Amino acid sequence: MSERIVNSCEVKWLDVLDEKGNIDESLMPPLSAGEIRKMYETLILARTFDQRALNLQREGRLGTYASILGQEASQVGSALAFDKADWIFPSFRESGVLITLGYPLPMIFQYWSGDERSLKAPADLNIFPISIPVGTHIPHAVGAGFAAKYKGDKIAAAAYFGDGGTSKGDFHEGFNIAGVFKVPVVFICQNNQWAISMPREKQTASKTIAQKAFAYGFEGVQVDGNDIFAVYKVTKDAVEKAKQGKGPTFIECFTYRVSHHTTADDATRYRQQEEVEAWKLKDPVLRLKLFMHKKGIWTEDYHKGVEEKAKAAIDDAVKKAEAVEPPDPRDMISFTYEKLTPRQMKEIRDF
Amino acid sequence: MSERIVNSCEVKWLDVLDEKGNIDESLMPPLSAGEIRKMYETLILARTFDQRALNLQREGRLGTYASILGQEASQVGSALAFDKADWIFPSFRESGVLITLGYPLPMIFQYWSGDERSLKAPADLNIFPISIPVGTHIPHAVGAGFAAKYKGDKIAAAAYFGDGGTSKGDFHEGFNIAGVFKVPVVFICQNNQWAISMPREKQTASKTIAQKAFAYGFEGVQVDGNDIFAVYKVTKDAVEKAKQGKGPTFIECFTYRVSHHTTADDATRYRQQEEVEAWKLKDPVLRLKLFMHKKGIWTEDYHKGVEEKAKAAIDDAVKKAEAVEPPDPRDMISFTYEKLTPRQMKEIRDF
Amino acid sequence: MPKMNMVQAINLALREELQRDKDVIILGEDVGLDGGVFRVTEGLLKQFGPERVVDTPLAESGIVGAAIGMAAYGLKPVAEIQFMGFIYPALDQIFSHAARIRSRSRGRYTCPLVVRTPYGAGIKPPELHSESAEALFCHMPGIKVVIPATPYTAKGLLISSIRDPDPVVFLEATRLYRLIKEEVPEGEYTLPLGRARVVREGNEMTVIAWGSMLHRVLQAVKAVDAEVIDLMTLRPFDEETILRSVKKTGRVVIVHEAPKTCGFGAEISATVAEEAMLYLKAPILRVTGYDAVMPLAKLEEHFMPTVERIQRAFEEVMKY
Amino acid sequence: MPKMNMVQAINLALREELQRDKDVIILGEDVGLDGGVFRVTEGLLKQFGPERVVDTPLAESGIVGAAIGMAAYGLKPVAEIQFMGFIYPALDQIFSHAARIRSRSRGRYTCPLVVRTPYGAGIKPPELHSESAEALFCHMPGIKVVIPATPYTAKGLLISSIRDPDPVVFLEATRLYRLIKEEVPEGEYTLPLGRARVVREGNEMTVIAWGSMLHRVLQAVKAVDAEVIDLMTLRPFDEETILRSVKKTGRVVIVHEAPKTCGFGAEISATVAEEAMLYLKAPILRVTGYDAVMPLAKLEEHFMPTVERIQRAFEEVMKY
Ligand SMILES: Cc1ncc(C[n+]2csc(CCOP(=O)(O)OP(=O)(O)O)c2C)c(N)n1
Ligand SMILES: Cc1ncc(C[n+]2csc(CCOP(=O)(O)OP(=O)(O)O)c2C)c(N)n1
Ligand SMILES: [Mg+2]
Ligand SMILES: [Mg+2]
Repeated sequence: MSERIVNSCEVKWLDVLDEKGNIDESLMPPLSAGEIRKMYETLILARTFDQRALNLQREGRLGTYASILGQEASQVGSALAFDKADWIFPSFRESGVLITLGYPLPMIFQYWSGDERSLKAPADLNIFPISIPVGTHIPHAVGAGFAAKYKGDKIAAAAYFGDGGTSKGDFHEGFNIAGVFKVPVVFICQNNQWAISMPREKQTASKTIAQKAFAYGFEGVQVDGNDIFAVYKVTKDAVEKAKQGKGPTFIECFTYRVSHHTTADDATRYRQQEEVEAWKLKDPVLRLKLFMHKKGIWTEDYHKGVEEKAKAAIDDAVKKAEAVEPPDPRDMISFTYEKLTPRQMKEIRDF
Repeated sequence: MSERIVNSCEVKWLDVLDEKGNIDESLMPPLSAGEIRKMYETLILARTFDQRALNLQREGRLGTYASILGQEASQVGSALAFDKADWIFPSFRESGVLITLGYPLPMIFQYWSGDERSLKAPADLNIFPISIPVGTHIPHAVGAGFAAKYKGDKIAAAAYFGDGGTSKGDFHEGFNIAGVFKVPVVFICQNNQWAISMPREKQTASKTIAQKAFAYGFEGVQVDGNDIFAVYKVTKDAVEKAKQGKGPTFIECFTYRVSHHTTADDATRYRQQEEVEAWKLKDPVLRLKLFMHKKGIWTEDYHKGVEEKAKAAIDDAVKKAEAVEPPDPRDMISFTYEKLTPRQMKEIRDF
Repeated sequence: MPKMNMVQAINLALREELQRDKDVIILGEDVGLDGGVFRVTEGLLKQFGPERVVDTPLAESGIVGAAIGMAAYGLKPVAEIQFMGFIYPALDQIFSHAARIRSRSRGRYTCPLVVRTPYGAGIKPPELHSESAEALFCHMPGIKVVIPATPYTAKGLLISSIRDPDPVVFLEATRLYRLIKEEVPEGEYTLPLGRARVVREGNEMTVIAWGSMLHRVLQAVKAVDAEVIDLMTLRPFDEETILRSVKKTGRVVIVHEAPKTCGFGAEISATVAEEAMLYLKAPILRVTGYDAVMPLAKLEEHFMPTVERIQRAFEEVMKY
Repeated sequence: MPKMNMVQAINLALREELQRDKDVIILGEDVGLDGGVFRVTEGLLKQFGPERVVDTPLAESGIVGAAIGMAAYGLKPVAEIQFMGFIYPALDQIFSHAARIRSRSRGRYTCPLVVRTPYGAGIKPPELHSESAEALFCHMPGIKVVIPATPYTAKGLLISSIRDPDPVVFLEATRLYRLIKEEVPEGEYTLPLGRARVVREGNEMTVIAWGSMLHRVLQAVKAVDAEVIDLMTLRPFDEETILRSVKKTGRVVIVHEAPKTCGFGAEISATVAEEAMLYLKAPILRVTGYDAVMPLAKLEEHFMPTVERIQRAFEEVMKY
């Protein structure tokens, strides 16, 4: 007869790089100067993309767009931890992930202009089409990881989703199945503190999001999402762990959605500008820059070069995206099944 | 920059009464001899009901039935903690709960013979019709608790479900909403170690089921489900807490399904008889009997009287259930909406 | 009388019902401070407070499931699902529970719940924001389905839906939200569920539509002597009004945005083929979306029935 | 040739496909050690091991969702949902994803998934164990729907479904599982999806059914000169065979167990009313379940179309 503790759990937080650009050497992942530059350049490319997308949308040259401003380190840092062979299941706010993985830039613009053809990932990338229904792609990543394990492929699957996505039933069912079968999967939550107008504290009463992993018998870790080194480190570890057959990991990137939810949203209706300003000080790009500056691998010239290259790449991508022929209306029918149904054969004659 | 613990959780286990009938006085809830007798009598009634239902099914006088054998203390002990005003959302394996709450015995038999009229709870009981789809009634209890809070009614809502039910998306969505709004609800999981042929360890990789509450920011506690005092105590506390506006509690009753899943199941296909035998030694009724014997409130005569009363009540219930007129076929149509639709008005003329 | 668009009319209906009946509460994603992504619930939080206008976590099954519990307890919840494509996760709650609570409990518990959701194409949004899946709900006994086509009817039908003792799926065409303005009275009026509206009288054919397609039909009929029916309630639907008209005209064209196969047009056609066959002069035609997934922005307009496609059907039935 | 019931025929199909193709795997609740609650997967775990016959947690959306990921990765999962009433929580995965992966990715990813589930009334089980909700799936582009009525066709259709590159919902009438035995060849044979079967030739009316209702129809037609069509695949359905028959007989009766409104009978009727109106001699009649929730055991038999109700429809159409 007793009242006793039968299990306990601790939620770990990791940051490596602070807002002034200082790092904790003992926690720093091994990265060459070249790799660090690559990080910086990808961050700048992602940010340049984002700015351009917002501009194009304003000019009516793009449909609704979901900005990644403020989340670049979470996205780039985590995506850099994957190989080409890994399977990635993104949500809609993952332009930075796609860019890092080498998704053709024009296709990302094409996507936001409402063209399904952009979701046909190039053959050498195992990137699943963006999931619009929040959180529902989590089981897909679990299934793909399961299949990879079954086939003996040494790859990891990954699902990206937001803090809002953690409230969905499919989050739960997918996580639970992943835990039971020790599936090689990495779950990456971009906790950007908001789900449209819903602040993180009202999305769930748990203190951290990372701790939700405890319910499924695997590890959850909270990481400073504006610290690209920390994000890279935990993701890299999780990917290795998956590939070693040690099962899933849940990573909560603690970051912030600096912009509106999408271009169709007006965040001033529901949140205070001070909060946004405070987070701007934690800017992930600035932070890496300060670090590199201290290390002597950041100069104005270097930066200018990076920016110009990014701008040129984006200019080129926009040009290519806008030069794409409009889709054939028959496409909307002809990809429903491998073969047209008799009824569809009649319908398609309308075009 | 740091790697640090930002949150932690401990999962508590409680038992009060051991297999030999000894109690830990310091943990014992305050219960009069009369109350303890009531517990014993209700356990016997529940067990008598269960045996009779199994017999009737074997004789073809009842449809498929889900036995509660072994789970009586979990059910009776928890149900005794509620008032008539509380709202109870049972699953299909809760005959012991229904009996404890005073659901008319003939109606419980009627239910298992396939008659919807039995799900119309008497006006003085706030018992929702049994939910057949596993786990999906959890959000209903949350909504009812929410409504009660909104109306200022000082009641608790409760959902009963099994270990299998914890894998469902609705478990997650319901729990999360309950946590966010601090709904006065008590979640009671009958962890009977099996979901048909699926053992608890394969249902989820979490060490305990109780710990899942941590994901929603409220308390989860694991209790010896074969210990009626412990079950009663934690439920009573949870009900009080709910009524004081302190939000939800999750209770995992650690117990065992001694019988087959239902009368349509053959558990020997998938589990070892030794496991069942080991659990039979933990019998919840025996345990209370030993305790009462030590306290001098159990005698053979007393027991005989209790059994006879139970048998008489069940005999009477069976007689009443079997005397009920068959339902009117029009019933299946006429309760679809408050008023028949024009189409239904035609359809109902078939009878 | 003030002129209002559909957003305003629905907002007014919600406001008036919140005011009239303390048991009415609103819940959903972003319905509070944000006023809903279409601003349909704008200002309600401020007026009625967070106990009655409830921002929920992102969990459609949980939203509808909790609303079912609220309704059983005695409230009249109006749940918003942000777009119809996100009602699919709530189908289990709607089909397995909302639809059945009354019959399961033989009337002891009921489910006076309204699930409001924007449906249909027309605003070039991302995937699953343009679904027109009304037929799914029409197949499920225990559910009512209402689709208004105008601000005036939207208000009257929504008030009736809120007061209805059974669960109603209330579909609002995103395309119509701000498209038309008409006079909408302040203060209470209701339109009965289950009744259609003859919008235009005519003799040579009966054209049946609902929601946003009604307006395409009204454009298309200008040159023909067609009777146009705005169905408004799809379940239970107004067979009487349809059959009366068909018996007069002998020709039927049904127009909907949803894919053809097993769309609600099939039910109307089958009902006519069962009940008024002898009056028919021509095949019953359906002009519908294609049997395909609703495309993204660039192809959106190609999916929906166009005025031309509708007129081709008119020509076709007039050949007989 | 061995005589088999439907359980055995389906088991054999699964066994042969598991043997033939390492990419085929089975998953679901209790499909392993227990062999499924109807024993359809009996013995497969023993023969193929727990990597290929996977007992899952109790999570229908997760099962189908994971199966979609497996299918995209290159496996051919056959997921079992224990009863059709428990497929509702998986509708979101089926509608939002399985149906759309191919079109969403413009063919880069596909979803060669089979979701098997027992459907329909006849075994007096608890609530939601007797659903006949096939029409829901028939409305969703991207999904195929197959319902066998005999052991022989069940095997051939299931093999085709497993090999089909698109997602198939495969419905097995619980009522038929052990009702009929017939000769079922061991070894490979397939029946093409999308083709109906004329089970009985006749001239005065066309009677269309599928699954368990086919057998009621065959009882009911004994005294009439009816052509009976076993539809087998509901989406895409065999319009050609139906229209050919209707053009010959001029009378149509459709029989299904699901509630009438928006059942698949509506689609068949509407198709006939659209394509063969001029051949019709009589109203198109549907004999169906009622517009009501499927009742429990005591009323179960009253819900389904009876032989008498079907025969009444025959008499009715023969009045014309
Ligand atoms: C199932 C579902 N419900 C609702 C929506 C509408 N919606 C789009 S994004 C969003 C909020 C998502 O929040 P979060 O998961 O935190 O991601 P974030 O937008 O912050 O990246 C909502 C409610 C949706 N896309 N899917
Ligand atoms: C949503 C759903 N899926 C499947 C079933 C079929 N089924 C009935 S009981 C059961 C196992 C339930 O296990 P658990 O939740 O542990 O409850 P127990 O039977 O042990 O009391 C299953 C799979 C169901 N009723 N509902
Ligand atoms: Mg977010
Ligand atoms: Mg269990």
